[in-house]
Amino acid sequence: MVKKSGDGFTPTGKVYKSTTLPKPTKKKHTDLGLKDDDLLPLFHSMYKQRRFEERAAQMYQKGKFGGFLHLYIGQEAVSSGTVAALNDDDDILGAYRVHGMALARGSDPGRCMAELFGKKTGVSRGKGGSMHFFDLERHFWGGHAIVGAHIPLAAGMAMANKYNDNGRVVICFFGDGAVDQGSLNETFNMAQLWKLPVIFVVENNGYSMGTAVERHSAGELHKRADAYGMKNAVVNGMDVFTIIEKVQEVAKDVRETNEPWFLEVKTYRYRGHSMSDPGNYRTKEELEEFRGFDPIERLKTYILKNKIAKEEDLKAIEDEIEQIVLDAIDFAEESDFPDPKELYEDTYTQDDYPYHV
Amino acid sequence: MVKKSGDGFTPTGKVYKSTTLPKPTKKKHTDLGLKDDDLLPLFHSMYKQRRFEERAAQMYQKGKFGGFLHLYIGQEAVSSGTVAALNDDDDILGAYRVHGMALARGSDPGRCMAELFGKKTGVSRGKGGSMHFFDLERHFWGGHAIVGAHIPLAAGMAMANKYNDNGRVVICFFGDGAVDQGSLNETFNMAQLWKLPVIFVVENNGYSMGTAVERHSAGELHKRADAYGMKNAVVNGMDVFTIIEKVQEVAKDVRETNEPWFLEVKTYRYRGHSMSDPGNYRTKEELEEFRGFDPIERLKTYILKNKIAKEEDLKAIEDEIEQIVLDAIDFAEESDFPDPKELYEDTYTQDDYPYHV
Amino acid sequence: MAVLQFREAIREALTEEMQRDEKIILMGEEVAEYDGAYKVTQGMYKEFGGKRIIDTPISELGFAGIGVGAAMNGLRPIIEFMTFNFAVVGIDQIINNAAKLRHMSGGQISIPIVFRGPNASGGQLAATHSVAYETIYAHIPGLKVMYPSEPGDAKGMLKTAIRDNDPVIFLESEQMYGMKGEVPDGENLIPFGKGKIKREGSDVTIVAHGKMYHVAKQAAEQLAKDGVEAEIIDPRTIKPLDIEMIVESVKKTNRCVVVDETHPFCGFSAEVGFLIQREAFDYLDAPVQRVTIPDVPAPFAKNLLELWLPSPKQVIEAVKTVTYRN
Amino acid sequence: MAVLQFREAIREALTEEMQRDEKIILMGEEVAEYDGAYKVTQGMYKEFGGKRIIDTPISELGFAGIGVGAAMNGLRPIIEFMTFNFAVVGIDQIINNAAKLRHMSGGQISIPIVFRGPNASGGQLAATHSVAYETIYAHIPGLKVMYPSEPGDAKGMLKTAIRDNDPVIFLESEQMYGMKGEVPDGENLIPFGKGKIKREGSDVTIVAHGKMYHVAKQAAEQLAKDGVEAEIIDPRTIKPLDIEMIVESVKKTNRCVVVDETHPFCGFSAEVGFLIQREAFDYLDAPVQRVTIPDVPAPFAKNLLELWLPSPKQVIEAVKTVTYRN
Ligand SMILES: Cc1ncc(C[n+]2csc(CCOP(=O)(O)OP(=O)(O)O)c2C)c(N)n1
Ligand SMILES: Cc1ncc(C[n+]2csc(CCOP(=O)(O)OP(=O)(O)O)c2C)c(N)n1
Ligand SMILES: [Mg+2]
Ligand SMILES: [Mg+2]
Repeated sequence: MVKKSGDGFTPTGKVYKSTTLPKPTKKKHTDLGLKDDDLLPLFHSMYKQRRFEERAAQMYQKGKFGGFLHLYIGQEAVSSGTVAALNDDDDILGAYRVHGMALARGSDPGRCMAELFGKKTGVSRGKGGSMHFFDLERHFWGGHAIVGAHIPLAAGMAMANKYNDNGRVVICFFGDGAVDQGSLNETFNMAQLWKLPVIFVVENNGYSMGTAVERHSAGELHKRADAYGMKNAVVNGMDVFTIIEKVQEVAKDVRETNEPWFLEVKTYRYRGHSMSDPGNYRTKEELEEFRGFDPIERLKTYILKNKIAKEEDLKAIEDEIEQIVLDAIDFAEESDFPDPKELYEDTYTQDDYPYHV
Repeated sequence: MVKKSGDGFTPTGKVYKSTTLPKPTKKKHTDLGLKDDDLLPLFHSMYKQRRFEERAAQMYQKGKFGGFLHLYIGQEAVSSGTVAALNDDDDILGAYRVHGMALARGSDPGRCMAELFGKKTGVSRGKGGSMHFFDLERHFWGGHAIVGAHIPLAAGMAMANKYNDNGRVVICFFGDGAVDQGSLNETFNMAQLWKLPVIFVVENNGYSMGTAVERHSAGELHKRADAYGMKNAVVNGMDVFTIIEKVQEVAKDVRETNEPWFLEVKTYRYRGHSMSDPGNYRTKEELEEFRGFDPIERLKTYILKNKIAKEEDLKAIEDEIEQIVLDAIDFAEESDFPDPKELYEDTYTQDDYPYHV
Repeated sequence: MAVLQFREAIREALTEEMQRDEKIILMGEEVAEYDGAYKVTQGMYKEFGGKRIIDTPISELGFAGIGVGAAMNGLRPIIEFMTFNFAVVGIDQIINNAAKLRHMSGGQISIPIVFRGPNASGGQLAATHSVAYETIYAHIPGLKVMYPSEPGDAKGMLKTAIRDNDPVIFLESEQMYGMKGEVPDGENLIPFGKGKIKREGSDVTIVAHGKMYHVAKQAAEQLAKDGVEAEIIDPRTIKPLDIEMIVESVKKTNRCVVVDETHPFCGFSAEVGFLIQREAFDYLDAPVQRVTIPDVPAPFAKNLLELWLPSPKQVIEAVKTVTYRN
Repeated sequence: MAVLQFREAIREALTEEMQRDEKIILMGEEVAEYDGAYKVTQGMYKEFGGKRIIDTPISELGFAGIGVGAAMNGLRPIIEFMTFNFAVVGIDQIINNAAKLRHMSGGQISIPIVFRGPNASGGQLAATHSVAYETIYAHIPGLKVMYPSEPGDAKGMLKTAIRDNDPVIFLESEQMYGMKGEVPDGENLIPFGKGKIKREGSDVTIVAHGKMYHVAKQAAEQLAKDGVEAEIIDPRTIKPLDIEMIVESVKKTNRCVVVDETHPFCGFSAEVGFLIQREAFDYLDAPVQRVTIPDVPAPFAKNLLELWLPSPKQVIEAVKTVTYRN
């Protein structure tokens, strides 16, 4: 727990167990409207994210691409559960740790890997890189790396959905670090006042870079919504069923009432903040404890225990994914870099914009 | 009350009684540690603000000076009560409706009027005008006209006070409109996390320019502090004893614990937002109702009822103030405009800064 | 040709465009029920209702970003800043989101949004309320920047801005809102990047936009009495800039003065001067001179503010310098 | 003379100044317990403790403003932005408060604060994370802006910045942090507004600061092989700018190229070019040319980013242009 220092300002001291998990749902998959056949795709979705990122990390270490690389490993229940719970045309926005979310939404692994490599076949044509995946066809709206700056965008998108009365819901993910940006509060106020159909989700993984959540945010995160009378809840983010249950419930309410929600999802990232982070701010024990809650292992166990599939079925999926990821790497490797002239594309919609020199 | 419109975004409809006053304190002045002799100075302080501004408005209408002029009339209990409750070296910051606060803190009326006139004898040497009174000798730190932008400054000043362990408390005033700026939330979080000795006060006068508080802020304003676990309260701002009681109590707590507070003071401005505002967004009835709670009249009645002074004593003060204000106008009129060379003063501390052309 | 106030011309552009395209919404502080802090949007709430004319809280970062999000998702928002001085708290949404999202998404996103409102000094409002921001916005790729000087231009330029699919910064002037001018009847779209020669002359080129055009005009009238004929170019669009028109003129006059209400250092005046020396070096008979506000914040005091603002007198001095009449 | 990494030189300046004056505090994201995102502040939390080295939440507007408030009230804060790209959300506190409060209070307030951190491109980080902000800060009166190119300068300049009683923007480069250079022993305060001739030459003047100095240097070495001797001036302080030194050099070389990592339009390069044409018109044998990043946001792709960044090749081209060797 956090020690408060007498003479310093920020609370200090090593933090053990930065985040405590609320209880997962007790419901069975069938209680959530999921059929047996839905579970292997869920496993597929989560495992794909995991292997994609493990391989991406290898490629990064091999020097295949540069920039930052923020891995989502450990948090896959959130992305897969969300996608399972929402309609395909609901709009998703994320921060800069979004490979998992894009893959869960169905973005092509090859195009995702190509984006990491900065190739023209990438999901953002090589203009965005790891932090800026966009796949508008799949209603995946990025990939935002100024912490907190996409929160108003989400509300604006919801405004347009409400204006057009198209029944789409916007869901916006950000980290616990983003909760301290004023953009969140300004947006919460307007979303509540204007009744915007948007779900804000903080993926509280216990740390903002090296700073434990108790060291950067006063009070419990979900309470930031109380100030505006906004509905909110705290959810276990290591269990995919819990995410599905809650997002289904919340999305239904949002669609019916046009009123926003704030969810605090407690989760954990196994890797460092980025590739250069040794993670000295947390204990090995904490990391081990959370690895014990691994969402993929958890679903695997559930599937086997409930005899929905056999070991070898899961193994077959793992092998399939292994190949998908290897193919993705090949695709990325073999793709071309953007043409030099593309430097001057994609800034304005106007084709003949007269750039200055 | 506010009607919510079905298809629009911002709640709409004429607002009646934008703000409801909490009950004033039942305490007598002696219960607050005030002696009989303290009451006439309190009356003096409030009445001085009132007459100063009434005359300033006349001068403005006569074209004696330009810029904006935001009158504080109706809110004088807040300034006078605050100053009475605090130590002289506690630090006060306000927004752009601060003539009253400066006068209550003891700034010279002549120098205040001269500032309005843009004269070199003004409290800010004619550089700031109505919105930017500064009087550091009296620990009055402005005068800030970017809405919400002085809230972090207050926390920073409190940080310095805590660092130097000098026992000074910072108090920071802003309007209900400022509560929607993210600067407030970022600051609240750090003030609470870092335990900064600062009192934040929203003078909720029911309107941000022409927008009723229910139309611009979701939820009750004081609850914005709850999100951070920050102590807070709602207070009647039309009764000077109530302000004194609460600010005394809060300042004591802040000094003892180094923990911040958020006070929501419900008050009312009789005049338009600025001189050009006809005030069509509120009803005559509402304005009349609040005039019925006039803080100056209220204190007057108390003084007379409790036989602390006689009508003619109060009249004498009024006459004295009338003269003070007329002298202030003369002083302002007779003062010189700044020398042309002063344009290049006061930007840098460095005397020989080589300005560019 | 109707004669309209500046604010009326802007209102006509807004209204006609909103009538034409129902994806257009307008948001800002006091734009709806209050009818606009400076009455630009007067009557529009009544005409279009609360779904399209939207009062916002004082949350510039929030509502600028909400506007960008709405634009990404199919609406065409017009964001009114009560003044551009207040946009500074929301500038991240303009600089990092509006200007860059299309690029970062590899062209998937388009952001048809107009940020508009009064810019620069509005009289004695002191340092934080008097800054001309065109220099800063024009520096950032991904934005287009316009600043009309007359009602007729204002209407035609604003319509172009609203119809454009890229983010546009549209600057107005509180002090010009009451100014009257002829506004062509019917549709008159003024394209981006097209300046206008507002006065012909052969002795010197004066480049001046927005409020400064009127300062230049006064100076030119005075100069004419002394036999100096100034050509005044109002670039109208700050970015992309009609440098061709300016260079063309300088090739004729061989001299140039830039009048600009932004600060000098790295200001718009510097860019114009730089480009001229680069593009018309051999034609210049004198260095390009500039008249700008000085390198200090705006003072409140009336006399200091007058000193601070560019004046026709300073323009005349600068013209004398470039024509070697000093 | 010790040979230090850039980050070590900065750390020495910070540490020595904090030892000297206990009113100095240092705040920012990850500066304390994490030892700095880029390890600039490594070990300082251990030495100075949590009262002076303070981890902040990701609230740039808030902590920039808290810094200004602390500076108003007697402390001397150093605010580290993880990078200056993130300062944009807090820029109102710099532009409207730090830069203007002294002025608006008629000189009553002083604000001894340093805002520092990495500026400009840090590699493949895409559009929002790659902007060089010196142009924007230098445009705003009330600030001083420094951007060292070598460890020795960095230490001496930062010490000056910290001791100054005005707000200073002190720009560093993530990509230079590991670069080594000689750092004079003992106290070596480098004053504001004093550039340095880092290479003497008589054929052309190259003005280049920060990371661009190294680009210019490479170009100059290459040019020397072709018999062109470039004089490189590193202004070090962006504002106030040592324009005298530049003009002096141009009067000798009669030609100038400005290399600048900010965008061209209204960029620092424009200001330098404008000033030279104004102050050394009769000495110029060719128009001033500039080499800058282009007028588009930073792309992620490696090959595009390389195109985007100014290169020695471009500098050589520009020199050829001004020396009419094309
Ligand atoms: C405005 C801004 N400030 C700082 C940063 C640098 N930064 C990038 S990620 C990060 C930590 C964010 O942590 P959190 O929001 O908890 O997300 P997580 O990394 O845990 O997914 C920081 C400080 C930034 N990108 N933007
Ligand atoms: C950031 C910013 N946005 C907008 C404005 C314009 N403005 C000045 S005062 C004001 C209303 C503020 O109302 P409130 O905070 O309730 O204070 P009151 O006028 O009631 O004292 C507005 C919108 C501003 N000065 N700063
Ligand atoms: Mg986190
Ligand atoms: Mg109010």
